[in-house]
Amino acid sequence: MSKFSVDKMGENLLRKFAGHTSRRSLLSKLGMTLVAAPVFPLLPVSRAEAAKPDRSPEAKTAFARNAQTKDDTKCSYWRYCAIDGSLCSCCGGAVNACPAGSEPSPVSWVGTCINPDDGKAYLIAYRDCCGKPSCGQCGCDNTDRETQLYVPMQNNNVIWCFGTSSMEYHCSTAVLVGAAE
Amino acid sequence: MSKFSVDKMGENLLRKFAGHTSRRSLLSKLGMTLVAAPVFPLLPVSRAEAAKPDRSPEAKTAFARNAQTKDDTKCSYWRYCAIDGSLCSCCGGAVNACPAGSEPSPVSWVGTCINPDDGKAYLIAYRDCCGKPSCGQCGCDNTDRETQLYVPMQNNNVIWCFGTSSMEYHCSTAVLVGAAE
Amino acid sequence: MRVPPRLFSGSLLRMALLASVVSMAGGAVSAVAQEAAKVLEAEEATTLKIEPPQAQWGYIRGGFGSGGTRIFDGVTGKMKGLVETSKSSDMAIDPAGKFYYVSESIWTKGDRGTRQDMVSVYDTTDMKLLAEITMPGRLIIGGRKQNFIISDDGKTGFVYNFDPASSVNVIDLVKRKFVTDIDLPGCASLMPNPGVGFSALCSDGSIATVAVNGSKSSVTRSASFFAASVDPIFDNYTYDQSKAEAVMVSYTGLVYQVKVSATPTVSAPWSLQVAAGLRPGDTKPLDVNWFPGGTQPMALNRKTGLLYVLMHIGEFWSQKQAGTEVWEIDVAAKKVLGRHPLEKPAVNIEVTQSAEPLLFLSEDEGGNARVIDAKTWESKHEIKRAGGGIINTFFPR
Amino acid sequence: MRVPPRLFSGSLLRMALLASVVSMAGGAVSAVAQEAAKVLEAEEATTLKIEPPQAQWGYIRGGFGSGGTRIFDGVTGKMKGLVETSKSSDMAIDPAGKFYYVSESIWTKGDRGTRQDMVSVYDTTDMKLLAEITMPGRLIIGGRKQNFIISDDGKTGFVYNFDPASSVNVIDLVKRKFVTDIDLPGCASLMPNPGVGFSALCSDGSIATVAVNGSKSSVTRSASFFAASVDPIFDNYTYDQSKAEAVMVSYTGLVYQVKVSATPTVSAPWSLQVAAGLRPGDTKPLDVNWFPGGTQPMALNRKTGLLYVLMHIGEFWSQKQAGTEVWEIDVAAKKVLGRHPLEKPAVNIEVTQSAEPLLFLSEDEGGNARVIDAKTWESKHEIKRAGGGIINTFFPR
Repeated sequence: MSKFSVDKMGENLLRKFAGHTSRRSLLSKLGMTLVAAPVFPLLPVSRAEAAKPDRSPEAKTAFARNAQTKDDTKCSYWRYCAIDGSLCSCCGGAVNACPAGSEPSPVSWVGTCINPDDGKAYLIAYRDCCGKPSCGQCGCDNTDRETQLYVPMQNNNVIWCFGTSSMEYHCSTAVLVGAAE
Repeated sequence: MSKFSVDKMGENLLRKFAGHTSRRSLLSKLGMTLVAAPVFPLLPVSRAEAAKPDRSPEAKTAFARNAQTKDDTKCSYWRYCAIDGSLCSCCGGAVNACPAGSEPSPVSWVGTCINPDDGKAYLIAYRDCCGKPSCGQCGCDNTDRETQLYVPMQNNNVIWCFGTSSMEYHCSTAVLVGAAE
Repeated sequence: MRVPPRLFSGSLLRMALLASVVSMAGGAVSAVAQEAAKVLEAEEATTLKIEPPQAQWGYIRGGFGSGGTRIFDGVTGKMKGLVETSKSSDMAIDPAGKFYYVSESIWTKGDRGTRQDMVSVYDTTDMKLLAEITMPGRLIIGGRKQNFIISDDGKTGFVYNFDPASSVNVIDLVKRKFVTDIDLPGCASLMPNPGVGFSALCSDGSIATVAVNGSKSSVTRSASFFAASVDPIFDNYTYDQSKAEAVMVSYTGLVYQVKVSATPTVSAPWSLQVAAGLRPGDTKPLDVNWFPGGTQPMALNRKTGLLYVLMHIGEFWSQKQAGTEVWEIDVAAKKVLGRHPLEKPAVNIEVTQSAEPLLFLSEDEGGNARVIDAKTWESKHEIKRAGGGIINTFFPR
Repeated sequence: MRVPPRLFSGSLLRMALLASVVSMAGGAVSAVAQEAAKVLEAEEATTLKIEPPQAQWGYIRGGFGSGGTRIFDGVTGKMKGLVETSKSSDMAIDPAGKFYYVSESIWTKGDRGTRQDMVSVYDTTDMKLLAEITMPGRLIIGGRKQNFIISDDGKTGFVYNFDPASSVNVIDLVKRKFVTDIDLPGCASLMPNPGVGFSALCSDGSIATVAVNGSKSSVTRSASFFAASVDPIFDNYTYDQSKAEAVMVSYTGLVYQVKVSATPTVSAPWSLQVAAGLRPGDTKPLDVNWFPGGTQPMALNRKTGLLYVLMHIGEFWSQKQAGTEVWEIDVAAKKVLGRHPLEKPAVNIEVTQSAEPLLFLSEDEGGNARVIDAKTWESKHEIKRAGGGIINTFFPR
């Protein structure tokens, strides 16, 4: 069974970029892909052997123990386990849609969040909506498995507005990508 | 005896500008003067017959009754009777000096404030210091004899950064010009 | 999904998730996506559209030095979107509801570089930038409603400039180009003047009327009717497009009604305080009374003819003080119908022109907004961090 | 006058008041000025200078989205000036104290137009812009200390870029020009490496060391010594120029000391909590302990070797939570000397390198700062609206 492993994504990204890949050739590749495929996080994904993670309440973070699936305008909504910023669902957008006039970044940081309804873990892509002044509503800063800049795709402070017409931050969505290990 | 009359200044300004004066020729004149004489508010001043104003406490505004002459980092300092903004004296500047790196506007709005030590009224030029992000310290908004845009030199909301390299507002000084009627 | 699907854009972003996965990802993702489909459906990221301006919406500016005008639906209290108003810009809404116009000044390097003055044009449904109309300059102040006005037919914009001599830029909004600038010495605070051009308040207490004919113009002046430095009229007054009439309030609380035409006429002023059974406001020091105050101290409902004014107890020269009550005034009857205490003091007030009028208020602290039902006076919403600045509503015709 | 006259600039603004009055004013003004001289002296408006960087100063950034770095004197609590740091820029101080460097990204039309990346150079005494060094790009994030670093000799700047591939811009600060960009896949959080170039933390838990020689460079990597996604090291760590050593803290509270050289060495990590007589921090869910947290959770006094860490009670993955205590740690002895409760929780901490060390803290709410005497632990100043962002101090050598 193939599922997303965020750590493996990071490692693969690193390996791909390291040494033998010229940054410029990669960038031009990325640049082309940005135009052609603006929907998915531009990060390589690997198969990974599925372990059997423990999803019992005793294995959950404080966020996961209190997460809910009903109201996506609250910081406690399950997908927001690693979000930082204004919730687009409070800004005239939706949990997976940018407000009118803003532009979703083709790349994003990611989180692995547990859905309390089924106890399963899902990979969430936090796509920033860009090109407008900060929405300022419903500011959240959740930090489950959130790391530092040397693991950028798991850092929630970066302005993820690459490939958009401007890098001004407006709000953040939480797009469901798929099941995680 | 000749003293400043803010109302007369406004009227004269109006008359000078009205009808027979071309705005462009005036502007080019102003432009030259801005370079040559950046120290004084660029507004015509008239002689005015001195009335005998009543300076007794019973004739004073709430600001004037509580004004003090000791601490120019407080909103109650007597010169600040019509200031709006950050006090430059709290920003690394002084009551009459801009903080390093900011630029005093050659023109300003004005106020007529009573010095509680001698009971006399003085004309104060509120010179904005420009070209840096807002200082943000010691915000004051005093409104004695503060008017609206059609009397611009007595309005304290205008960003008075004309003739400076940028119009970003940093802080406001309160420069003593002279005795008022 | 909480937003109607019809609002989703039909852009390139609709591309299917699977097709768009980068080639580097190899074969893993299809399998994953199929797997994911069994549990929760994988999603794409899209951009929504928004309805054109609605009567029940309030447009709330950020405070001094901040950008962005947030749109809130007064009925639900929810944010609908944001108009990209840069710092100290002025926004105006196309009377036909098709465009948001932003009169703004931007330097090429933030607070340095080259100054660029323009009217930026945004589509009201996809909120995209359509055009930038360059112009010579404008007054940088923020918090004023009458510095950028649009003619009632929506064809012409007038932008107040002060540098530091007064003038007005005439903008052709149909051709999207700057037409001319008109000297306007000693005057400001513009109002449309249908079929003529525009009018303005002047420091000698008169109204200037500028007849605009293409790039030609001529200025006439009314007699002086108010004392501009003694008892100023708040320049955030209200212009009623349905009657071509401006309603204005002075610092002491005098109400002026200006019938706009080639030769505007001003009715005899009357006192808000007298209309409430109190003695009139006075400019004398020490005298304590109720006074109007704030940045945007008044709002007018065009249909009901009801005026709403933020009032506070104080002395004269307290014109920026936040209101602790809203006075509800029948303009035709010159009578205060009600005095409504506020939970928190407010500096700006506006009223929707919708069937069930709602009051929007910017509270004095925290940048919060409040929505009040103008019939029941019930507080409907308190909106945190709404912006704190001045408020616009849309008047559909 | 409260500011020493010697600080007044000798610019054109020194022109006498009377001579500068515009000609339109006619003869009235001389008379007035003579009159005024009898009562209070008429003044001119000037611009002050400021001292070069001082050891007792704290440089406090505005919060997210806001510009400006305010300089406060920790002894007096007074604001000294402001470095013009645009939104999400990074500031570094010339080790010789002559320049402030700002690494920034500005669009020509605010949030649209053409992107411009540059290192802007300011004189530290008149605060004037001296140069803009253009460069290819940089990461836009804000709140990070190690994204723009300067070599110990002050000659070279290194700017971290991520677009979204990692690289580093090398800037010649003497010639004021961009030299080259170096690929740095999977690494970030830069530290100077004297005589070599720079080093960085990597996602595989290693340190990358980049030897820079003009436009040429080579990268080597240490063995992996930390688990980058399991127990990350805060990238706002401290680099001690006096010892060419970096002191780092991880989410669980492990302290790493990195001796910087062509082949950096890392000492065995030790636990802050153990150093305080508690059990070590753990990554396990549910486990409650004291943890380090905030944006800038640690500060190091170079002379005393004392480390100050913001600590809070919580579970793991609470790494951004504000600290309620400052732990004072003797790094050499691996011992917590004191635990000092804060009046208000703080997210950023820095210490001055002055003879009498002072702690600067950015409190969690209101953008306020606090200054605490690091010897007596007395609160010296609470500074309102100081900015709320990260803090720099100057290390005179």
